[in-house]
Parts: sequence; structure tokens; C-alpha cells
Amino acid sequence: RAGERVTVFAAASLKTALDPLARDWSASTGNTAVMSYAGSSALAKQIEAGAPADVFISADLAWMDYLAERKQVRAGSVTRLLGNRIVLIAPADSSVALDIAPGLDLAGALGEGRLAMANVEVVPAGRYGKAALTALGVWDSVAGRTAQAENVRAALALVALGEAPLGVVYATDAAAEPKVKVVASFPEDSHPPIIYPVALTAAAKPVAADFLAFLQGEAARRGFEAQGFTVLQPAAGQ
Amino acid sequence: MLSFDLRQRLGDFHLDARFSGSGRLTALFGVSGSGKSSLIALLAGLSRPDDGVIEVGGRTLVDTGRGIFVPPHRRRIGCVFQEARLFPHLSVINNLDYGRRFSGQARDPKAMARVVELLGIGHLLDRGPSALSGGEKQRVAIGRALMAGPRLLLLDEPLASLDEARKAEILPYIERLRDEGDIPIVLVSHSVAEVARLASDMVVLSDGKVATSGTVADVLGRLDLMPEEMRSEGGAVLEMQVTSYDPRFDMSVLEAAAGRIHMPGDCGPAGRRLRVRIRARDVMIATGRPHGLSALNVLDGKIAAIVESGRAFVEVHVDCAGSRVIARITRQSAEGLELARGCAVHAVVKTVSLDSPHPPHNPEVT
Amino acid sequence: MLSFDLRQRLGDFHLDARFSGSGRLTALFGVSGSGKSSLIALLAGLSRPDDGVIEVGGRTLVDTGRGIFVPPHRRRIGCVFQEARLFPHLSVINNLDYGRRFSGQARDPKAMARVVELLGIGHLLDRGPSALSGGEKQRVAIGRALMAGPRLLLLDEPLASLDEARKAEILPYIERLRDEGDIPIVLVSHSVAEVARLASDMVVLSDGKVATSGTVADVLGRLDLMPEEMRSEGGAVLEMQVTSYDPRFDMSVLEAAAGRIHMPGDCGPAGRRLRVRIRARDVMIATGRPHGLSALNVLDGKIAAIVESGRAFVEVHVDCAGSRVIARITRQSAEGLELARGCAVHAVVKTVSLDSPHPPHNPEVT
Amino acid sequence: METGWLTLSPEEWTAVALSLKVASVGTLASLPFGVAIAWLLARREFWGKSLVNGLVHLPLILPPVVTGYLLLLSFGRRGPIGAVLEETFGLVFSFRWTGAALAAAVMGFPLMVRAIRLSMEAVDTRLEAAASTLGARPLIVFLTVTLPLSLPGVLAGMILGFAKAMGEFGATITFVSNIPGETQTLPSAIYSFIQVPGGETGALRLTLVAIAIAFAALIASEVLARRLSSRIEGR
Amino acid sequence: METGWLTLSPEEWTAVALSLKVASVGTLASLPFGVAIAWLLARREFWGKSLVNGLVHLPLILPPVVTGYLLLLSFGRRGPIGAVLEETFGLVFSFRWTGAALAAAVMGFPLMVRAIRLSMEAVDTRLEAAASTLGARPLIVFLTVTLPLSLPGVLAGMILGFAKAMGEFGATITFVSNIPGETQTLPSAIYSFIQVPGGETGALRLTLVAIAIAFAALIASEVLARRLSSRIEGR
Ligand SMILES: Nc1ncnc2c1ncn2[C@@H]1O[C@H](COP(=O)(O)OP(=O)(O)OP(=O)(O)O)[C@@H](O)[C@H]1O
Ligand SMILES: Nc1ncnc2c1ncn2[C@@H]1O[C@H](COP(=O)(O)OP(=O)(O)OP(=O)(O)O)[C@@H](O)[C@H]1O
Ligand SMILES: [Mg+2]
Ligand SMILES: [Mg+2]
Repeated sequence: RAGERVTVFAAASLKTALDPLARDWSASTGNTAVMSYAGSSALAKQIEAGAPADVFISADLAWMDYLAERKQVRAGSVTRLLGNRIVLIAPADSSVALDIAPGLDLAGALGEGRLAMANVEVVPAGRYGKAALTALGVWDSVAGRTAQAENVRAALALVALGEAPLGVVYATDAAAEPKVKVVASFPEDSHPPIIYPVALTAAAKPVAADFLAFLQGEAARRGFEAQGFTVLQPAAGQ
Repeated sequence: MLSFDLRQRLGDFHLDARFSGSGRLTALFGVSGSGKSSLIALLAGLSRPDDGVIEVGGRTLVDTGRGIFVPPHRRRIGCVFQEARLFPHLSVINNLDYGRRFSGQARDPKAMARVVELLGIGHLLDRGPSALSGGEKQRVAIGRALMAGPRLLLLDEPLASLDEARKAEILPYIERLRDEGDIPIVLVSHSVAEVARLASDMVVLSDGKVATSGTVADVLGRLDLMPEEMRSEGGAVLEMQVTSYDPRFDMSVLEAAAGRIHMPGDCGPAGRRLRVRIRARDVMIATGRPHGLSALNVLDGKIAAIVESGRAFVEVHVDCAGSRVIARITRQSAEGLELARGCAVHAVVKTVSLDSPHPPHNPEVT
Repeated sequence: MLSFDLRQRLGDFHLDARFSGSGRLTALFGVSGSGKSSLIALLAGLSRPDDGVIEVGGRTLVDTGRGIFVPPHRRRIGCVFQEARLFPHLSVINNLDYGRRFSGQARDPKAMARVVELLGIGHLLDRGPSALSGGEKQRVAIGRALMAGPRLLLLDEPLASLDEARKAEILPYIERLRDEGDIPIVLVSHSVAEVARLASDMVVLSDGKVATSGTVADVLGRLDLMPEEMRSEGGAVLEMQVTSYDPRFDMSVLEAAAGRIHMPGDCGPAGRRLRVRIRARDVMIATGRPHGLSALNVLDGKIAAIVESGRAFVEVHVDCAGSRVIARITRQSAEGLELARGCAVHAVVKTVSLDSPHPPHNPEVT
Repeated sequence: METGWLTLSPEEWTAVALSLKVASVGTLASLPFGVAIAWLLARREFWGKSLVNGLVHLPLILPPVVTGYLLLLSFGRRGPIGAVLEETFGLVFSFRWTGAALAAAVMGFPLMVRAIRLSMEAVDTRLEAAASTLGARPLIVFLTVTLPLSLPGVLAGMILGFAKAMGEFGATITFVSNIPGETQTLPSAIYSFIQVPGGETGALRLTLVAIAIAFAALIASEVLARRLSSRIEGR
Repeated sequence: METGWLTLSPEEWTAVALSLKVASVGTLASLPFGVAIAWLLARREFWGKSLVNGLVHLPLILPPVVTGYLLLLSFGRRGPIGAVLEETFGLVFSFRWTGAALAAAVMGFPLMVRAIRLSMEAVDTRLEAAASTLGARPLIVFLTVTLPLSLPGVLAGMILGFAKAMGEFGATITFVSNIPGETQTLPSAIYSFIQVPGGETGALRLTLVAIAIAFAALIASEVLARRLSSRIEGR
């Protein structure tokens, strides 16, 4: 079945991890994986509008559920593929030290500055951050002091450039940016699990199942972990 | 055959003009701001009358009552505007050629060459309009209108910015157009000399209304109707007949009941009928037949009227065998010569003061 | 005091003009495309000569050799362009007032009122330029240049699109400017009559070069230097003195060695010196002193020369006590009267053929 | 810094080529419409003119994502317009480069129309009148006088549209996604780089390419404009 | 459909007000620069003109996110320009509405400059020459002739800039983030709605508000333009 094309719609934050995997798969099977990265919302709506996607990898469960409800992804193919962590970061030259524990003085640590986050209403990383801070009981004290970016990369840039003294981003992002350092990680139970689900679309070609299996395989695991993701154990359904 | 009856409001200015004539060249005359260009725009179809009618050669171009308004591009009316309005993105030759392309005529290099030569614009053909002098622009604009093969020509002061030499070259061409072609012409001009020479009919506009209209002879003969400053240009127009041409002196003799007139140049075969303008300011009155005087033209007649004209001048109307010749002389002379109504006098005219004649406008007479 | 010596290339056209004169009004004369407007642009500072010098009133405006180029806004040179160039976004009154605001003068309602009245634009003041007729635009442009308080006026055919009536009103004003003010004027004109009436000096351009220049009397007296079409406008200019004024006939008598001339209107106090132009086409030759003729002016003299002018005409130069009067008559008359060099003749001039006189341009003579 | 980082991968070359194609086709294909609408707005009075004017400006006012979303809804395979176009002309926009060109055209449209309209409004109507007296009917007047004299605006409109197309991705990525070789234009590729850690170098590289192309187009347009104006000079 | 869904929350009203402020201030503050640059490009020849022209177009060519990032780099608190401005004028952009206005101004700048420039290039230089012979020095000529006659372009430039500012969010959100009441403009709010499933109604509501505002501005500008041109009519 060589020579076939699989079109993968994937959340933009997965580009670094997925690009080499897609190349490996293409090289080993003779098929081609075409990757299209964009925001999960845009991708989901495009699939709904009949986009020629075979595989959808979302950055959160909400947009996967959105498609599942509309029967745009194959029931049963939805898999929780990856996990991630959120961390508190500061510029690399910062001397701030904080322990993440209930009642931490985040507002005090910010001083006049702002807490860089992704949009806490709509961007998954922001939502997770807000949940964590709420669980820690500090959200109300910093809610007015956040700088909410369009996406987590922009929040990262705010900290990297010193515009914001602290920020909340994915561990994967923090690891790749030398200009920031991780001050502390948020406990995994302080926020809903960060999950990147994957599924075959309703119109998926048969070969797409191959690619999906490859993503869940050992080679892929190494690739994902190298980027700082947690690979979740494949489990049927959600 | 041109006739119109138009009303248009432009701000405070009201145009209300009515005219009907079958002359080959109708002159539009009037002081600055009297509505000449506005009338031209109406005739060309570039503006709409509030109400009125325009007919050209039997074709109704506008009739607001019947809801008729022929758009400008279907009127085939060639316009030379007061400002040249050349197309700045086209070379002179393409400006000239513009109208032809859309009037569906074949390219006629001979016609083009003729117009180009007449207007003296041969060396400008490849230039853009911005590299032309004022007079050159105006000449190209004239050429452009001619080349479009119009059925009516509207010329809004086409010669105003031209030097005498160039005018002297173009005037005969306009005469030829008038005489040979079947294109009626409407000419706006501030020059009585030009009008007298070219026009068959004349419309005098004053503050948007037609003050006088009629044949040139009629209008120019009524010095009293003309504004003071123009009177010295007014005068009589006589219908005359060529009797002979003397090649030795390059001089023609013309005759009418009024007498004989000498005219420089060959005025055509004997028997040809021509119109001759005699400006009042060029006519002297002699009580006795003058001798030893270089003026060749002496017309005998009786004084029909003496009209005061300002403090220093009078106009002496001399009836020469039925034709009226007008002399504008000083009151001092009139009194010195004891001129009075009924006196037998001689009207003396210097030959060179005559404008070139042209055939009478009325084809039946020819 | 105006002097220039300029060279400029415009495409194929080469301007190379040199002139120096201290006349109050210098006329620029020449056929269409001869370089008049280009010269005006150079004087105004709107274009740069390839090389050359301009001096006005002792001030060097341009000297390419010394790297001097005074920008236009510091020249204080008022311009009336061939196209009116009014500011389309300003009302007429603001157009008129534009120059004053930047020349640092105080508002002078009287000066404004005078100019407005002279130009007959009082009813237009609140309009925009697009609602003006061609002649109205040109009048506003003249007013705008005048109101800027210039030290030199450049007028590029300012009267071309005006009717005779309006011209007759504006000409005396230009004369007054010339005579009263200390503003030298450069006037482009196609009309010999205008030039003869207004100018003290004259520059004739031909294909970018100065063909002739000098005082108007000198240039116009040389009919042979003029193109054929202009000759009928050429003639003699005589310096004369007022001797009397007869209010009964509203007529003045002027005298010179050449003889006496009658002039309509009050020419001023006895003893006043004036220049009178006598057009060659308005002069007749009589072998005996004419009697019973309405022409009041008869100058006695001897024929100094007879010059052929075309096939039909000759120019008879008559020496009247040292002054030269020129008559353009037919060859037929000349032969008929048996005119020859040395003959004693009378030059007969109709009074009304004289242009209004004006004071001689040379202040020392006054 | 070694030169290697400036070398583009084949995939990136594809994106460059695609961007050029999308921007050119988008600009050229929308030009006739832009000219027509500009003429309507500049020279005609009609009922609903304000509405047309507003609609033209819409892509400027709306966040690009919204525009993209609206395009997806209407020109998508299941959208009302998209379905009709596919049936009657076989023209498919969704997830094709044609869709990217459509998005680029739509996003650049207000800029193009405004530039052309400004130039048209500056054309002396007296020249149009002169042309009509020479026998040219309105369409001919438009083609031989109005349009040539508005060329500076047409050129400016094209270059604005082109530049916009080179930079546009919000609407594009929302409408036709980000599929390499088909809909991944230069800006989409830059976007992808920016979304991931360490992607800055890649983004910078592609950004420089985009800038180089746009500058080249700009300079070409300026040279052309100068030629034009030296021909029409002296207005 | 009940009318309730059209009612805006207080927060949304804040976003609307802020958007208006940001767009107005951004447009007005950039206008003098726009006019100056347009004049330079239209009427002067100088070394590096192409570069200036290119730089002006940059925000059009670059994906907005990149522009935002560059703004952050240079006008941020630690950026070279931002630091200087803060020290000398106390002018802070980061996370302030002023920053949003700056982003709006930068993004609209190419559109504004191009419109003004087009109009200026159409101004008859012979009128400027006439003004100079009347004693007006170049600055005065510019202020009394060139600029008034370019008003159609200035107006078009302002409306383009304003519309762009109403729709811009990519650069804004990257530069100054999305802080309600400070930097959360209408488009940011719309964007937020689109990112969550079921947010369409909210996005639609805000979009309608944005459209209404921009239409009002457009119509006002058209009315003004008509007044202007009826005054300058007959060009
Ligand atoms: N840019 C140019 N390129 C080439 N030739 C030019 C340019 N500008 C002017 N000319 C030529 O220079 C000559 C002089 O032009 P100018 O406008 O000075 O004439 P003018 O004497 O004012 O004529 P007119 O009485 O018709 O206004 C003309 O023959 C014209 O064609
Ligand atoms: N739009 C307008 N609003 C108000 N008045 C106008 C408008 N257009 C023209 N006029 C006036 O109408 C009158 C006639 O103008 P028109 O151009 O027909 O005059 P004209 O006879 O051609 O004069 P000229 O010999 O000066 O060219 C003028 O007084 C002019 O001021
Ligand atoms: Mg007129
Ligand atoms: Mg000229």
C-alpha cells in the first residue's frame, strides 16, 4: 500500500515532535504523511467542513469531543496519546525562588509585574494554569495581574524577553527555551490532566490507521519523550 | 440647421437661450461669463438642461419634454474646449487618432497628414501633451476634434492662445471646412474680426440670455446694439460680385450696386458672389471725390443717418444704392464737413482694411 | 532693470536667450512654441537653466557659474500663467488673498477692493474656481498675482481669453501699474496692438532664440523684420507733445516736428509728452493735400523709401521732418499715384485709428 | 553564523513557490473585480453603495480568523457558494491552493479597491467628457481614459494586495488549513515555526524570504510607477 | 431569537470602548508620521527611499504575530526603544492600552501611507509651483496646497487605518497580551470566543458590534469625502 498519502491535522504545538516522526514513518513505509498544523479549533472546524484530513490530533479534549459529537471522527479510534505538565517559569537571569504549595505568595513574587499565561478562557494551557492556581488558592490574588497571550508560545516569549517576571507554560515549551528557567512544576492533581487525544476522521483512508498505530508505537514514544511529553498508555476509548 | 431652446441653472447663473439658424458657421459672442461655454457643454451633451430642446440637422438631440437625451458619444459632435483637455497618457498622434478609432472610420493617413500639416504639429507627434506649449496644445486639440469626423463642430475660443501667424494659417482652413464640408460649426470667439470673417450667423449672449441673433451682416450692422468697446470693430457687410482680377497688381475688383471695391489677391472667377466686411472704423467720409489719394475704394451715397457714439465720435450711415455703409468718424470732422442727413458723400475705404471675403452663407444665393 | 542670458534644453527644443533692458514693461513676442512660457518659467524660478544668469533690479536671481539660484518663493515674482492655475480648494477670495498671507503684508481691504472692482470679480468671491468661466478664472489669476505685492510681474498671455470689453478695462490698469508702480512687467502677448500700446521694450523670440529686441518703436518700425502676417499691425511710433484739448469735441491736439495729430479724449495738460503709434495699415498717401475728407490728420513729408511687401502691397516710408511714418498701400495705388523716392506726399491718418497714447517709457524724457 | 541556516528545505521551497503562486493568482484574479468595484464606488451613485463599500472593507475590520471562518462556511465544500461553484464550474476552494488564493484575494481586496478608487477619483472627469465627445461610449472611455490614468492606483492596489497576500495567514489557515504543498504558504509555515519551542530560527529564515520577495515586488512596482508617471507627468 | 443574546456584558462593553480608544488614538497619533512619510515617498528622491518604502510595508508583509514579536523586542520594557522611551518620556507600552494603540498604528501604517501618497502624487505640481511664486516657502506650500488637496487620501488612509485597527489582534495580542480593560480589544475578545466550542454566538455578537462601528466610521468618512470633493470638484 505504499505511495499513499495520509493527511494529519495536528495542534500547532506538536510540530517539533511530530515532524521527525512523520518523516520516519514515510521513510519506512513508502507512504507520505502530510502534516497540517494550526490551532485545534480551526482544525476541528475544518474537519467539520469536510477537510481532507485522515488523522486529527488535538491539544485538548474539548475539540475532540466537539467532533465526536458531530460524528466527524470515528468512534472508537479516539485515543489519549500524550500528556504534558504545566510549570511556573521566570527569565533565566531571575533570582526568584518559589515553592508551589497551597497559599504561596505568587502576587508578592510578581511585584509590579504580570503573570504571563495563555488565555485562561480559551487556550488549553491557560485553562490548566487557571485551574492549578485556583486549586492552590492563589488565583483570586493574581487574576487581575495576568497577561494572557493568544497562545502559550507568546506567553513564553513574554517571560523570555523579561516583559513578565513569571509565567505559566507547558514543560515542553520551557525545556526548549534557554532564556527561561523553570521555577517550579505544578502538581499534576492541581489541574485536569493535560491530554492530547488523537483520532481517525470519519473519512479517513485505511492507511491512516497505520499511522495512528505508529504514533502509539515505541519509536514514537522516544520521539515524544525527547520533547518533554508524557506518553499515555494506549487505552481503548476515553 | 441648428436650433436650440434651453434653460439651465448654474448656481446664481441662469442660462436661457433660444436660437434657430441654418448657417454654416454660427458665432457665439459675448463677454466673459455670459454663458458661451455653458451653452457649448449643453450642445455637446456634457451637461443637461433643466429643460429645453436641441436639434441639429433635423435630429432631435435633446427634448426634456419627450425625455430625449442623446448621450455625447452618440452625437458625433466634435469639441475644442477652452482648455485643451488632451489625454495626458497618450502621445500627440494617439490623441489625434483617438476619435477615429471609435467612430468606426478606417485610418486615413492623408486626412491625418493634411490636419497635421495645417496645424504645424508634425514635429510634435511622438511627444506627450505635457511637453507642449500652450498654443501647441490648442492646435492638437483642434486636430483631435477634426479627426473624429464630427457632424457638428463646437469650437470654444480655439484661436485665443495662438499667434497671428498661426491664426492666419488656421482661419482659411476653418473657412474651407465651413464652405466645403457639410459640417455646421459653432464658434466661440471674442474677436469681431474673426466672427465677421468666418460666421454666417451670430448669437450674442449677455448674462445667459440671447441679446441679439441673426445673420452676421444684420448683427454687425447694428452698431448701436453693440457694447461701446466693440463698435470700432463693427461695420457693414456687403454682398458683392467679382468682376475681374488683375494679376499685375494681384488685385481683384468686386462690384455691387453700391460701387466698386478693390480686394488684394485672386477672389475667383468673374461672377462669383462674395461677402465683404467694411469696418466702420476703416471708412472715411469725403464731401468731394478725392483725388491723388492712395485709397482705391470710393463708394458714392447719401447720408441716411448720423448716430452719436460717445462724446468724440459719430457713426455716419451712408446709403449707397440701397446698401448701407457705416463710417465711424470724429464729431469734429462731421461738424467740420457740415455733414447732415441727406448730404451726398463719398465713403472712402483703404483696400487693405477689408477682410478676406467669403461666399455668402446662403447656398441658394450662390 | 531686467537682464538675462539663459540656456536650457527641453527635449529637442533649445532655448538660448539673452536680453538686457530697463524698460518698465517688456513684451515677449513670438509664435506658438517659440519658448515664451519656458522663458517665463525660468524667470519665475520654476525651472533651472542649464546655464545662465538672471538679474532683476540689480539683484542676481540666478547665476549658474557662481551657483546662485534664488528659489521662487524668495523672488517675489508674481506670475499669471497661461492656464490659470487657481487653487481648486480655495474660494476666489482666498485665492486672491493667498500671496498676501505669505508675503507678510497686512490685509489691505482697499487694495483688494480696487483689484476686485477692476477685474469685475466681485460677484465671484465666494465661489470655487470650478464654478468660473474661462475668462473669470484668468481674471482671478491676474488678481492673485497683483495681490501678492510682487517686485516683478510675469504675465503669460493674461488677456488671451478675455473679451474686448474686459480687455479695454484691464489694459489701462496694466498701463497704470507700469506707469505708477515701480514694478517692472514682462508680458507675453500675441497681439501687436497690445504690445505697441503697453510695452516699452520688446523681445521677439523665434525658435528659442532672441530674433530682435529693443524698444518697441525700434522693433515695430522695422516692418521688414516682422513675419508677413504681423506687418499690417506694424507701424511707426512718434513722440509727441500735447498742445491743446477741445472739450467741445472731446479731442486733443498733439504736435511734433512731423506735424499735428488729433486724438480723442483728454490727453492731459499742454506740454505733456506722449507716444503715439500709427499703424502702417491705417495710413494713406495723398499726393495733394486732401480737402473735404473726414480724416483730420495729415502729415507732410517726403518719401524716404518704398519697400515691396508681398505681391499686392508696398510700404511707403515717409520722412516727416525727421520722423518716419509708414504707410502700407497697394502696389496699384503706388503706381497709380506715381510714387517714388523723394516725392513730396501727405500721410493721411484717420483719428480713430490711433491707439491711446501713453507716456514715453524713458523716465528721463518726462 | 554559518550560511547553512539560510538554506531552505525542499518543503520550505514548496511553501515559497506556493506563496508566490497564491499571492500572484489571488492578486491578479481579484484585480478585475477590484477595478470594477472601485469604479462603481468612485463614479456611480446607487442604492446600497454604502453597503457595498462596507462589505468591501469587511475583511479589514474582521479579525482574519473570522474572515477565514466565514469563507469556510460559505466557500467550503459544504458551504452554499462552494457547493454551487463545484457543481457548475468544478471549482473547488476548500483545502486547495485555490482556496488560499481566494483568502489572499479577499484579505487584500479592501486595500486594492481603496487604492484604485483613490486614483480614479483623481482622474479629471473633463477628460472623460472629452473622450465621449470623440465618440467613445462609456465602456471605451473607461478603458482608454479612466483606467490608464488610474494605473498608479491599480499598481499600488496590486502591490498592496500582493504584500498582504505574502503576509496573510489568519484567514488562510482557518479556511484551507496548513497542508504542505497545497495550502501551506510562507506565512503559515512561519506560524507553524512560531508555535513550537526553538522554532524562531526557522521562522526568521522564512520571514527573511518573505521580506525579500515582497521587497523585490515593491521595487519592481516603484520602477513601473515611475515609468508610468514620467509618461503622464505634468498633470 | 430573543434579543437577549445581543446584549453585551460589562466586560464586553469595556472591550468595545477600549477598541474605539485604541483605534482612534492609534490612527490619529500615526497620522502625522503617515503624512510625512507619504510626502517623502511621493515628492522626494533620496538615498534609501526603497528601504523606507519597504520598511513601511513590512507590517503588511509580515504575519501579524511576527510584527507583534518584533514590537515586543524593540518597544518592550527591556527593548532598546521601549527602555529609552520609558526613561525619557515615561512612555510605557507593554501591557498598556498604549501598546495596543501602537500595534494598531503600526499595522495600519502601510495602508495609511499608501493612500495618502497616492493622493499626493495626484496633486498637480503646477499648483505648488504657483504657490511658491506667490511667496509660500516649501513647508507652507505643503500645508496650504499639497495637504489640503490630498485630503481625500488622508481621509481614506485614516479610515483604512481605523478599520484595520478595529480588526487587528495578531500583533496586539502578541505585543501587549490580552488583559481585559487594558489591552483586550474587540478582536481579541472575538478570537477568544472562536477558540472554544460553542463560542460562535458570542463571537457573532461581538463581530456585529465591530462591523457596526466600522460601518459608522466608513459612512462618516464617505460623507466627509463627498463634502471635500464637492469643494474641490472639477479637478
Ligand atoms: N518637456 C519638453 N520636452 C520637449 N519639448 C518641450 C518640452 N517643454 C516644452 N517643449 C517645447 O519647447 C517649445 C517652447 O515651449 P513654450 O511653452 O515655451 O512655448 P510658448 O512660446 O509659450 O508657446 P505658446 O505661445 O504656444 O504658449 C515648444 O516647442 C515646446 O514643444
Ligand atoms: N457651477 C457653477 N456654479 C455657479 N456659477 C457657475 C457655475 N458654472 C458656471 N457658472 C457661471 O456661469 C456663467 C457662464 O459661464 P461660462 O463658462 O459659460 O462663461 P463663458 O461665456 O464661457 O465665459 P468665458 O468667455 O470667460 O469663458 C459664469 O458667470 C460662471 O461664473
Ligand atoms: Mg468659456
Ligand atoms: Mg506659452
